[in-house]
Amino acid sequence: MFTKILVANRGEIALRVMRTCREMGIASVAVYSDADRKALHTLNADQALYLGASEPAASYLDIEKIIQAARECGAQAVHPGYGFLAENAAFAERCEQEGLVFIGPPSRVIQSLGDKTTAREIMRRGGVPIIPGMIKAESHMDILTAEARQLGYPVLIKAAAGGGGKGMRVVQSETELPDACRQAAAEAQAAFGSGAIYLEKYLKRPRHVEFQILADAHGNVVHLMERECSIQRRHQKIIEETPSPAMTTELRESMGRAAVEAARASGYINAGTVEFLLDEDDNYYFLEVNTRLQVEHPITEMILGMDLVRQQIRIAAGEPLGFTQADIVSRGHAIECRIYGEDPENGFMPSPGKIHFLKEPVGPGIRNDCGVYSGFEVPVEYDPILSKLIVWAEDRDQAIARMRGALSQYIILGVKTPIAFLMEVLASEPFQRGETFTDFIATHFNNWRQPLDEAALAALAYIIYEMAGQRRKKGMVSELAEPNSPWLQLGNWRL
Amino acid sequence: MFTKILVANRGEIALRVMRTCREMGIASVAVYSDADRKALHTLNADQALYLGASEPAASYLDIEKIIQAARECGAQAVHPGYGFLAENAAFAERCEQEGLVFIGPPSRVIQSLGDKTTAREIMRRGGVPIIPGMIKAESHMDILTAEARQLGYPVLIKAAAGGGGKGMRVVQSETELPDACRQAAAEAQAAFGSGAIYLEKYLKRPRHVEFQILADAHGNVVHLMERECSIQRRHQKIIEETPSPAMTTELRESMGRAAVEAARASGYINAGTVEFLLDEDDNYYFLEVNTRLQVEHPITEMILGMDLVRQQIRIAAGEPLGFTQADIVSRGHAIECRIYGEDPENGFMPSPGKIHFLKEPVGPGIRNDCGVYSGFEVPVEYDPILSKLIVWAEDRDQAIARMRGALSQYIILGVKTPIAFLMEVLASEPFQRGETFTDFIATHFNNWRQPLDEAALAALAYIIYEMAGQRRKKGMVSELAEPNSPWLQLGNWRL
Amino acid sequence: MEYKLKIEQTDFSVEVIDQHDRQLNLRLGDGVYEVEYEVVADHWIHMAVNVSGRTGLVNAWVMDGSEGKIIVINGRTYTVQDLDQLTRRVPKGRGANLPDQITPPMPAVVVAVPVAEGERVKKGQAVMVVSAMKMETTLCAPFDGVVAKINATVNDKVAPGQILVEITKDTDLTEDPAGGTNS
Amino acid sequence: MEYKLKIEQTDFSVEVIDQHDRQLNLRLGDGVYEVEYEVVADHWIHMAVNVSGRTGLVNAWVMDGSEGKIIVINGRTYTVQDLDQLTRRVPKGRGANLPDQITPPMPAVVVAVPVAEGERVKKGQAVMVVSAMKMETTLCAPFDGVVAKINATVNDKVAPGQILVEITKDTDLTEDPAGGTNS
Repeated sequence: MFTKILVANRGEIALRVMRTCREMGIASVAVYSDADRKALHTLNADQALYLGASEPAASYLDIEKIIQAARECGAQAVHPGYGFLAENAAFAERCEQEGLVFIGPPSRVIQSLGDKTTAREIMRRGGVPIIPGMIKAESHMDILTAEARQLGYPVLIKAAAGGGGKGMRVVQSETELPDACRQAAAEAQAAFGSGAIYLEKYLKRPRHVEFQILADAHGNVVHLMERECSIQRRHQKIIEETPSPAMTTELRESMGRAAVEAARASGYINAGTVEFLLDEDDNYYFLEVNTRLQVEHPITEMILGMDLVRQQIRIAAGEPLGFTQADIVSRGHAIECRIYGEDPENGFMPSPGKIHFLKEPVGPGIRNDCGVYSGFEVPVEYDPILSKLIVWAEDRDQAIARMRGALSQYIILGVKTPIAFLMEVLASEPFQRGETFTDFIATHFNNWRQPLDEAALAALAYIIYEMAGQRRKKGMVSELAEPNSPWLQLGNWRL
Repeated sequence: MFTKILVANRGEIALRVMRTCREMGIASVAVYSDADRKALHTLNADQALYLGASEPAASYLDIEKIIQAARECGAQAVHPGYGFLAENAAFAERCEQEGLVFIGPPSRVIQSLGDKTTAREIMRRGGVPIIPGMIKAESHMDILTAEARQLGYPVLIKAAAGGGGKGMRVVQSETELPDACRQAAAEAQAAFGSGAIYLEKYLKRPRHVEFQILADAHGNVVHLMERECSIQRRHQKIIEETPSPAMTTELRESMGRAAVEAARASGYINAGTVEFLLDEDDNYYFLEVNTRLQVEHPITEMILGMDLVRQQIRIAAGEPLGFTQADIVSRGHAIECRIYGEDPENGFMPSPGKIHFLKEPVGPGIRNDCGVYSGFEVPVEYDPILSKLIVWAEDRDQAIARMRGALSQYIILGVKTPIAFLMEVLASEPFQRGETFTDFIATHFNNWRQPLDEAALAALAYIIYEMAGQRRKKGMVSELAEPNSPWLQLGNWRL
Repeated sequence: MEYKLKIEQTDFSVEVIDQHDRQLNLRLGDGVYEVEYEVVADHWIHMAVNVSGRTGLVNAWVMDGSEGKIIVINGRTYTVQDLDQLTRRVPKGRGANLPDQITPPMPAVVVAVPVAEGERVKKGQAVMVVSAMKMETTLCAPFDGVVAKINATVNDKVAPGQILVEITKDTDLTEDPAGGTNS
Repeated sequence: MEYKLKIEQTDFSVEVIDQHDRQLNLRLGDGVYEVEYEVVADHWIHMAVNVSGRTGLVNAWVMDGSEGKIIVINGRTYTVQDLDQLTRRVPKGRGANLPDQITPPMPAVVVAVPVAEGERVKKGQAVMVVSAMKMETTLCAPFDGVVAKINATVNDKVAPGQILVEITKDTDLTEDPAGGTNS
């Protein structure tokens, strides 16, 4: 087993990987940029190596700097986390050349699956159902226009090198197409270093259902059940859960088999995720394979009681899985809410800044994978994810109740977050009925505004804090007297 | 189902109960004393009722005040937590008289099992093996002396109304007996309002192994596996785990059957715990039944994925269990460390005071049932328990590694805690080998002192904080410069 | 004593009827609020609120922000401003609300400047592209005109209120109240 | 500049060789420590320590206590005192260390006073029983003598350093260095 692993990432996922390393007795090495000098992953590592300036290209996306750092500290393996270089075949290849173990699939697999059009071709040949659309990237506007006409609007623009919704656009009509393509290509260029895009038929009201797979170097492949990730904003997931409310034992078997097929067809090794779109008639279509640890991997860990990072490291070290599909037994229900630094009342616009106060939710079945702390300055250069709030409970209703409680006790002062928004989504009828489709937010929470029915309480708090503040300054904080009356519950306070 | 429950307790257990109430949509009512005006259970309740002065007799032990409070707020049920009135038959009876549902067994069961001598008699008749000793309480010194001689030293003094090690004393020789009896009786009087004591043969090197049981009002009884609680100081548990390192499938079946027998023999209803002593030849002896939720109940919740408080409430509401012994399947390993406000270098002497800074450990599989916060004044009047740190992992070794990591990131400034002590216990060979007997601490950690091999680091920190402090005052906190060298791991730093 | 508070777009005028140690009586709208409070810890206050017979317990977390106090209650975050103090302060980050100024909607980094000084631009034409947390926003010309000055270049960190591009408006055109930014 | 620090019973004399922004060179014993540090947040500092070629990262949590600074590193808590400051301060809670004074070992509540003023007591005889967090501690007479004064009564809150019972020692006896409390 490795004795030292370099974590080529930042934020909550870097910390997540380091935790497992520590529990396995493996030293973990952090890399950091100027903006992350006081980031948690820098402060909590066994060793920390400086990469360079804050912009990703000069630090977390600089392959040679990271290779250099790994050589310098004598790490035997590199964990890429998600985002940044996690799905960069060139990086994986450089690691292979340097004799560093890349904790993920072989570079050739990343290469072939990373190019979404090649991936679609592999799946088509492997007999996995795919969505109608182009099978190669295209940059000429006239060709794209023709393809779009042929598919029929609405069409979906996707980045060939894409992932995480970056470079994605839904286009309703031909007039929007040129602008959308330009923006998508630019976004893809910025995010992945490649502006290649292609078009797909846009399916209405599908669910996003993905299967976690594990494949070792000895030909053993299993799936770890599904995750439903239909609740998205700007094509980015914000709520994920498992099991999927739409899943049946038969469907799970069929999709799980397809996922394992996809893994075998591509010669997959290590942990990966096969994403599908599931329509209302239980037809499913291959979307893409994410050749890395998913942001939402914790909900799978919660229902299976399994540490996926530990499995990744074991597989990368050449160990066999040691269990079969029959050993995979799930328990209860898990939900994840992504806590982004963004403003849900303003198009989920990013909200970087200093976190003046942070109080994390705690309690049985509550897990918060958090990358920030009171006093931390959230950088403008990186992903807006502050933490991932995950709950487990015995069934879906209890999990929803637990998540609502956890969100309501999660205090973040200094940056905007979608906490209030998420609470309302979880409280909504359609969500509770499990009617979670990818158009959920557009349909039910378009232009959401936070209700002001409790705003009067904020006015009271303002005045009290103002007065108490003055009192504190005067050093007159009075000793405690007795309350004169019992206090009754404010559960559903209305003015 | 109930719509409002009064929680007749304080601290972490009151919060624990309120969490489940909230998730079940039940309003929870806190009661509090002067010392607890700013306690978490008071601040987080849906409703809070003032009881009286800080001394327990005037607040949390005042039956009539609590009955009055329950009437006032219109609660249908009362949850007693552990300690205080949890095992007080008179309180349970008053609730019954008032038509309040007492969330626990019927008063007559508490009565008969609460008196340890009666309980021993019930078990003897029920065919459950018991420890040699007196079957009734005694106050005359000469009779006690005679009994002790007959049993042969060492003997164990126990409070008839006892629990939690209060009023317990090991006596090695006749000369110590009178003083020990006086102190034990006084302690018992203070803790339970009854100074009745009796003597038992003191077994050498036993394990403390207890079985959680659930019994509904419809005659269904199951056990929820064992908990090993052998690591004790002053006869109080500080580390508990499940499964027990000493357990075999056969032994579990046999002891589990005995536990269910004990429950049936006493007409038990609701959640309870049957405590046994287990000797090195796998002989087990009935110790006592705790007719309440145990402090260490979370480790059972972790391996079974079950909310015991929810089960208590369901049973109290008359619902049937809805599952059988065959449905009880455990997963992985769980450990609990009790974080007391006490000084492990000084006979675990209590250490009340103000908590100036608190940083709770977080991460996958980590749960901290905490009753304090930064700025809270830990009262001198009550139990020294600050929080219960619980971890779950796939096996015992991983659970130990996870607990050590969690302890090392648990920061409490202001009161003394056994965190460093617990870290060394978990790191010790005997513990890792599972050689956990009730004499563990006396044998391996007698008069423990914290090692000073890293003290130089504290000296450095002192000077830096001093300088930075001055700098801060001068408002000169400098902007960040670049570090000039990679930093290497300090894992096992030695001077 | 009277407070004129603003929460989102709603005004609240609150009159302090009387106050003694840890207790406060206030009139808000047509309701009278009796409040008992504790300052629990930094940023954290606890209130027992009684209004027209209905009462309840409230935990509130508060911090002083640049635009007023940020207050979190029951999972919701409010920015509460004191109108009296507000008028006395030069508003920060207000620029974004003025339609004819080109300023980023959030702290961001400049990723592209598609125009040059002296260049003639049409209304709605992209004049600068900024990025925050990997989300791109295109700032457009609010009206036809000539680029008078460009105050930021690629990789600059920019903040709301900061004017990135100055455009001399064609006098013959009437001002367009809408837009200014789109993403 | 030199610091004389005391941790538990061990003395550490530390010489500050030189310091510049966020860097510090110190001599401690026969080791020279090069330290780079960050003040991360309240109570929290992060150190990169280099001594004789071996280096490492350390997180330390610090608070100013009544008897020096309380410092937590790697799960261990240290009370670090500056001997120079110490001499200048009237020690608090020191009473417990003096064998011939009757004072509680921790903040506690008096639960019993088994003796009366003017009463003659034997060495080791219980003169007061206090309780903290449900643990009883019996304070005993450190020597034979007569109870001169009792300064606390049942239910009083008492703290270390506070003399609860004053006993006039029998002159013919030599002082006993041990004990003072047992539990």
